[in-house]
Amino acid sequence: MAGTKTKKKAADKEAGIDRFSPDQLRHFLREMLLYRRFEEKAEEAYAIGKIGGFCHLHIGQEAVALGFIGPLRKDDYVISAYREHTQALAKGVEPNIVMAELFGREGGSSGGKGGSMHIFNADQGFMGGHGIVGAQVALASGMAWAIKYRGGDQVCVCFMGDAAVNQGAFHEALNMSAIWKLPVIYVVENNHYGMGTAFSRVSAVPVVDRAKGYGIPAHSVNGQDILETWAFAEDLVEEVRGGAGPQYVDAQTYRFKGHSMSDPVSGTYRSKEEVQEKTERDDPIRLLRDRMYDAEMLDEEELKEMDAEARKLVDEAAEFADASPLPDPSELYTHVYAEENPHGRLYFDGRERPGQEA
Amino acid sequence: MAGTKTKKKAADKEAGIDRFSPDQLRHFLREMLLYRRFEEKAEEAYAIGKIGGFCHLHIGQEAVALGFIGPLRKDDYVISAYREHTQALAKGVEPNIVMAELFGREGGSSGGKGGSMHIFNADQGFMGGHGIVGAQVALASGMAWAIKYRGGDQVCVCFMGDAAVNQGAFHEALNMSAIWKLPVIYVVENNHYGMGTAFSRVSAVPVVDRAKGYGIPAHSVNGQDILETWAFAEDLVEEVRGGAGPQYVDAQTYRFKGHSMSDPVSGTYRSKEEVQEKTERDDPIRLLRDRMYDAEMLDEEELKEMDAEARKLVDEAAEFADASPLPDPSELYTHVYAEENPHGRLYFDGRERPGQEA
Amino acid sequence: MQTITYREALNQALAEEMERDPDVFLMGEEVAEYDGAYKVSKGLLDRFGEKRIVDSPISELGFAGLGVGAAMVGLRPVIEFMTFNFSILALDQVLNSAAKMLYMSGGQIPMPIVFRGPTGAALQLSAQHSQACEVWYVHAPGIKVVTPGTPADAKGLLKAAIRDPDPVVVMEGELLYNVKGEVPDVEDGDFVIPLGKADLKREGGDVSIITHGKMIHTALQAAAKLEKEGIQADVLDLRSLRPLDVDAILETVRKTNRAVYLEEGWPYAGVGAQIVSIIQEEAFDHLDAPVIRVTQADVPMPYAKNLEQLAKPGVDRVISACNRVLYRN
Amino acid sequence: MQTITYREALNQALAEEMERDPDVFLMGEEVAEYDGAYKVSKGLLDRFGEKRIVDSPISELGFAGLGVGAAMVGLRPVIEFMTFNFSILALDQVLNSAAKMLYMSGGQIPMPIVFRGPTGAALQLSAQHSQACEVWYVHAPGIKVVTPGTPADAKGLLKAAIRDPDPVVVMEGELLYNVKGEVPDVEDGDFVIPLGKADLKREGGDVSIITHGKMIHTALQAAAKLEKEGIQADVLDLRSLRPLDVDAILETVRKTNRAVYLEEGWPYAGVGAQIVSIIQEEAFDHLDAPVIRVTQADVPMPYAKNLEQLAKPGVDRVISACNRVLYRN
Ligand SMILES: Cc1ncc(C[n+]2csc(CCOP(=O)(O)OP(=O)(O)O)c2C)c(N)n1
Ligand SMILES: Cc1ncc(C[n+]2csc(CCOP(=O)(O)OP(=O)(O)O)c2C)c(N)n1
Ligand SMILES: [Mg+2]
Ligand SMILES: [Mg+2]
Repeated sequence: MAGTKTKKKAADKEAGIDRFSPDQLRHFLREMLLYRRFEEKAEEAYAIGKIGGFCHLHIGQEAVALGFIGPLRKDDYVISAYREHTQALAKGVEPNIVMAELFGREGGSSGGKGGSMHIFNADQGFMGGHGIVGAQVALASGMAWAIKYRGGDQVCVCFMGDAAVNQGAFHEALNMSAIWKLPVIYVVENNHYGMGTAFSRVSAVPVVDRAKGYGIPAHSVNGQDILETWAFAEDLVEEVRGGAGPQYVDAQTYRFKGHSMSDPVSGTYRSKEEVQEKTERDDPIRLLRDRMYDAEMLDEEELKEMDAEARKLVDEAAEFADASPLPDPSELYTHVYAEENPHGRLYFDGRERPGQEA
Repeated sequence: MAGTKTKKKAADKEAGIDRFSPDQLRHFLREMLLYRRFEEKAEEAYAIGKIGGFCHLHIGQEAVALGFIGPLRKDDYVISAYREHTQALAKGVEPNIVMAELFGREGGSSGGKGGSMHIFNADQGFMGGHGIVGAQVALASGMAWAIKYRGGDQVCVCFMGDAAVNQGAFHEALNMSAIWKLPVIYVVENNHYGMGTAFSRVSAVPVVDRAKGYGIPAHSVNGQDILETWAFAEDLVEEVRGGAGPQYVDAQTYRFKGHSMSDPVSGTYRSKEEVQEKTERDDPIRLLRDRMYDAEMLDEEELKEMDAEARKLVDEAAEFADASPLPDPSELYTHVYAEENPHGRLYFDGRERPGQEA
Repeated sequence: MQTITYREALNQALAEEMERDPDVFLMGEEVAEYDGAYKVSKGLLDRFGEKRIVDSPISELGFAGLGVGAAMVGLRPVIEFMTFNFSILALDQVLNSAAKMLYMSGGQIPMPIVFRGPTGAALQLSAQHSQACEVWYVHAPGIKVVTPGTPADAKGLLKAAIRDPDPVVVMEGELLYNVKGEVPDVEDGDFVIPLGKADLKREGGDVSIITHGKMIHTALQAAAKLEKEGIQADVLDLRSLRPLDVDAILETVRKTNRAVYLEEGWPYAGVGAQIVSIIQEEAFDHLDAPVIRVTQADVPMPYAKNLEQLAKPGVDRVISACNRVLYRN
Repeated sequence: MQTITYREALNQALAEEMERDPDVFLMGEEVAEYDGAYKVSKGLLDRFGEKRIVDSPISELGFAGLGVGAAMVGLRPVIEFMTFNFSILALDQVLNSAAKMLYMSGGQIPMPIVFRGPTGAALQLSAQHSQACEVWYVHAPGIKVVTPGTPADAKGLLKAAIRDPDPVVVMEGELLYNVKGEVPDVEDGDFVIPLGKADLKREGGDVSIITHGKMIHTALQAAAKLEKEGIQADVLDLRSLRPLDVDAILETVRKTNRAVYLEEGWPYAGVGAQIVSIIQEEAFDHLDAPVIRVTQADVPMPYAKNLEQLAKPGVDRVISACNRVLYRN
């Protein structure tokens, strides 16, 4: 039954390192190192108050971002929740403007107005950055609707956390994507916890089964293994591009850090031991590194260079961000509306604004 | 897999007329006749303007109401949507006060404040009468939660239309009932249409499959056959009372009339022929009558008497309703709040009200 | 000039804009095969096909979100709520996605979407189906709200809303759909009413009755009765709540020095409260009396005919409010 | 008297009411194992067990509805929204089920439920996480709304809310949880503050600063600065928005003849608009100047530190509003 098949496609490619060229593999490593160092830099910057508000790090989940976004075209769409820095990078958004957005600066992807939870870059097809759990799932159906409406062959990839499957928006959106056969891939970044709540406490069935009621093919993939994830996603994206309709993926992964900067890495909800075991055993970067070592496609020297490169890029990003000025105060009232109709008042705070009566 | 078993239990009882005593069968007939005549009377009253607003008739679906509510105890809860007149009757609410509510009179179950869509009778455990599609599904989980919280052995039966399964509230409520194993039976009155929309146009899978994602047992039953429905429901209610947890039932039925009084019985969305075939072949009252005829448990005389009885009851109900006065104008401001705290203003319309400064 | 119903006017507006712009589509419950619960989209399925006239599941949050997503990539969705009562389920997507998208994205993602449908009470639909929902929307920056009360305004404002680059909530009225009125002929070309312009529906001078939406008809009836008593009332129809034609409000108040705000909804933090606040702040010295508001009774809408009548703001209440601000009897 | 934080005060209120009444339970996201996202329910799981302190899925509409259903049959749920920003998803169950249940049932089904959590902005949480949500709730009859600004008010009002037979929305503030203040000792017995009583947080006489929720602290700072300039301000904390202590509002205005309303939220149809409307109607002849409102900038909340600072209503804006109504400089 199509609605519930969990073909482990990628499994066939278990040792499928040979599917990828040495250059590709090095690219994977470079990318994931960049994501990792970027988030570590963000962590640093947050600690010294350069970044404020909520900041959700993606450390540990890099392979899911790279695996599902890497195979996409520039004109494909990606949309996500608030844990989206690395996904933006994966979709080709400049590290500089992402970091500047985290810093809340004029040079940021949203000019400093969005912040960590709202990274957008329309040119690269990165459509945010959304803070209401589950909301982006319906937005993704809408973008996929538009693709089909225009007869295009793009694909929309929508990331969500495991806890998002309990939102009504998830239910309504998946059903609509199913009845209208929309070109969208729903990727649940299943890190097994929503903040401090284990998924098993808020669902009677595993993540992969939560799409059974819609007639949407469901899949599971090891989201810590970039080779498996990429191979699986690359094929799936082409299927969807070819008209296979909506897909649902349980990408099993793990959050190495706390939910957000203010939350503990471990606590009552998950033990130190669990976190330690996971971070040691399932680090996507280390896993790739070791497989490349085994295949003698990488030596320590090269790795060091790659890492230095990544660190250099994020240092530059931080410098760029730091050098970028705060938004001009006049920006407070820009982008509220795209058009201020010639007639009538739009703002009721009675404040002075450039070009409007108080 | 518990989540998706569709045991056709009742099927074993296909010809299970022997499960029921002659008195029981006569009771079934009497009840369904009452429901049918009641709705016909409502239709009449609506035509001459005694009933206003929206009025959704249950004609054709009587066996679902009787089958699932009949086996309940008085202290069990029933909750429904806006097509609930007959369900109220089935739960023991006086025809007189239901009709008076439709008439918008003081003697109505809600004193005339609720109307057709909001029949309530707490004493009989009939908990409404709700107008927002899907909302009652979450309320049902709450009542079931309360039962479990208090360690009681009651059961909550929640009726909804097929279109309600597409609401987020349905999704969130079923998931919570599953994880907390609440004593609730969700009965989808699957009449195959939501207003003018065939279910097959708004769902990629059949009604019974829509609960597959929650780990809740799903069942199908022929809702036009009171014997099958009652037998099935009677067993299921006891299972749930015994701790079996939430259940989901696709009760297949058919709406013989238009969606509401203002809507056509047939039209672009369903053909005259379809309606004619269904009403002739699947009338729950005629089906029971014929089986009782076959079993020689009923003759035309008796049926005539029963029907006369039913008509008498609904005529009395209409007379009662008609004789009941309109609510006193002072009722406008009662039951907005249960308690007007000694301090402060609660109403801001600047109008004169008994016992409050304007 | 053609004399058509409010329903037909909306239908023309939709058809003309869909002809004009292939990116415009209509989605909602029963809009296609059923011609719309209130027949506003009659015939559009045949004319534009199921790709552009789309029946949705009963999933308000979902299809509102789908519309927002489609607008994110440049389509111009018209999302119909069967009634705005049900739009409360979709409010998150309107307030948190549509209204904030342009801002959160630093101007990258415009949001050209229309949410439309009837708001307010009809007849005996009881508490859950009789709500005036203006406040939920107009309170939030990033949204525009219009409330046409006549066929001409319905056509002109809906067309403007569909062309507007921002999210526009178009609030109609179930009891307005059959109202007839003059509307410029289609041949006379594109008839668009800019957002943000109020319309003085009646010229008086003694007192200003300011209102919006279907209440303009109640206001005009009250004004007609007042005339018999020798009182000439201005009836100002705001038409657009955001942008708001403050100049027109101040002009009538400065002329009459007395104002009444009439609205269908509840009083607490209602639209009228905002208008009163603006008037007392910006025309303080022109007021000879406090501005009085006439609203629905501050209760859920009851079903019983007599109670519903009492609950609704009626002509008599408008008249006595006018008398109060005129210090008569 | 004990000096405790606002957070501890809420925690005490919950614990005391749960001790007193076995029908009271707390449900929400992260309230149990995690002690609450903001630690308001710290220790309650250990004390009352998982039957009464319940972690919910992220299903606001669902668990709000579940709470309403539980209240329909007599339990007294306390439903925590992690923040009220997310409660927009649940608004239908609050407005259409909770607020109307008693009315639609003709008095048969009381609705003793509390919805609580932080509202308004914290620090740099950006547009979707920084909304003051009072208006969505206070607009609708059938609901009561309280907005405690101090630890004592938090404890006294939450206890009253839990005992109230009607739906009460208790709006807290993320930036208030660490605020310390004096609260009567538990030994001194049951400390309950009746709904509907405002509190004059500061006695002045020259001008009235009327406000609610966390803004009282901004108002008090402004009053302190004004004092240096020789101006004595009344600071009236409404505490309860519905029921509303109109007498207290009129009293301070009749005394000072000048008023400023300060609130955290947006202006259009804000709480302040309602208060202004009441004042101008019921104290018209006492006003020497229009009532001025100080609100958040009428924009979605920006992330950047400087823009957020500009967007929020600050002490300086309150002071200049006071100067305006006093016609100073
Ligand atoms: C509708 C809504 N409710 C609550 C929150 C607060 N919140 C932010 S993240 C989060 C947990 C989400 O967990 P999950 O979906 O698994 O994503 P993860 O953080 O694990 O990546 C919660 C409850 C929110 N942002 N939106
Ligand atoms: C949330 C919501 N959306 C729309 C409506 C309008 N409406 C009332 S009944 C109905 C169709 C429901 O169909 P179904 O659930 O199958 O129940 P049936 O009428 O067939 O018994 C609709 C769309 C509503 N009441 N609530
Ligand atoms: Mg997670
Ligand atoms: Mg149906």
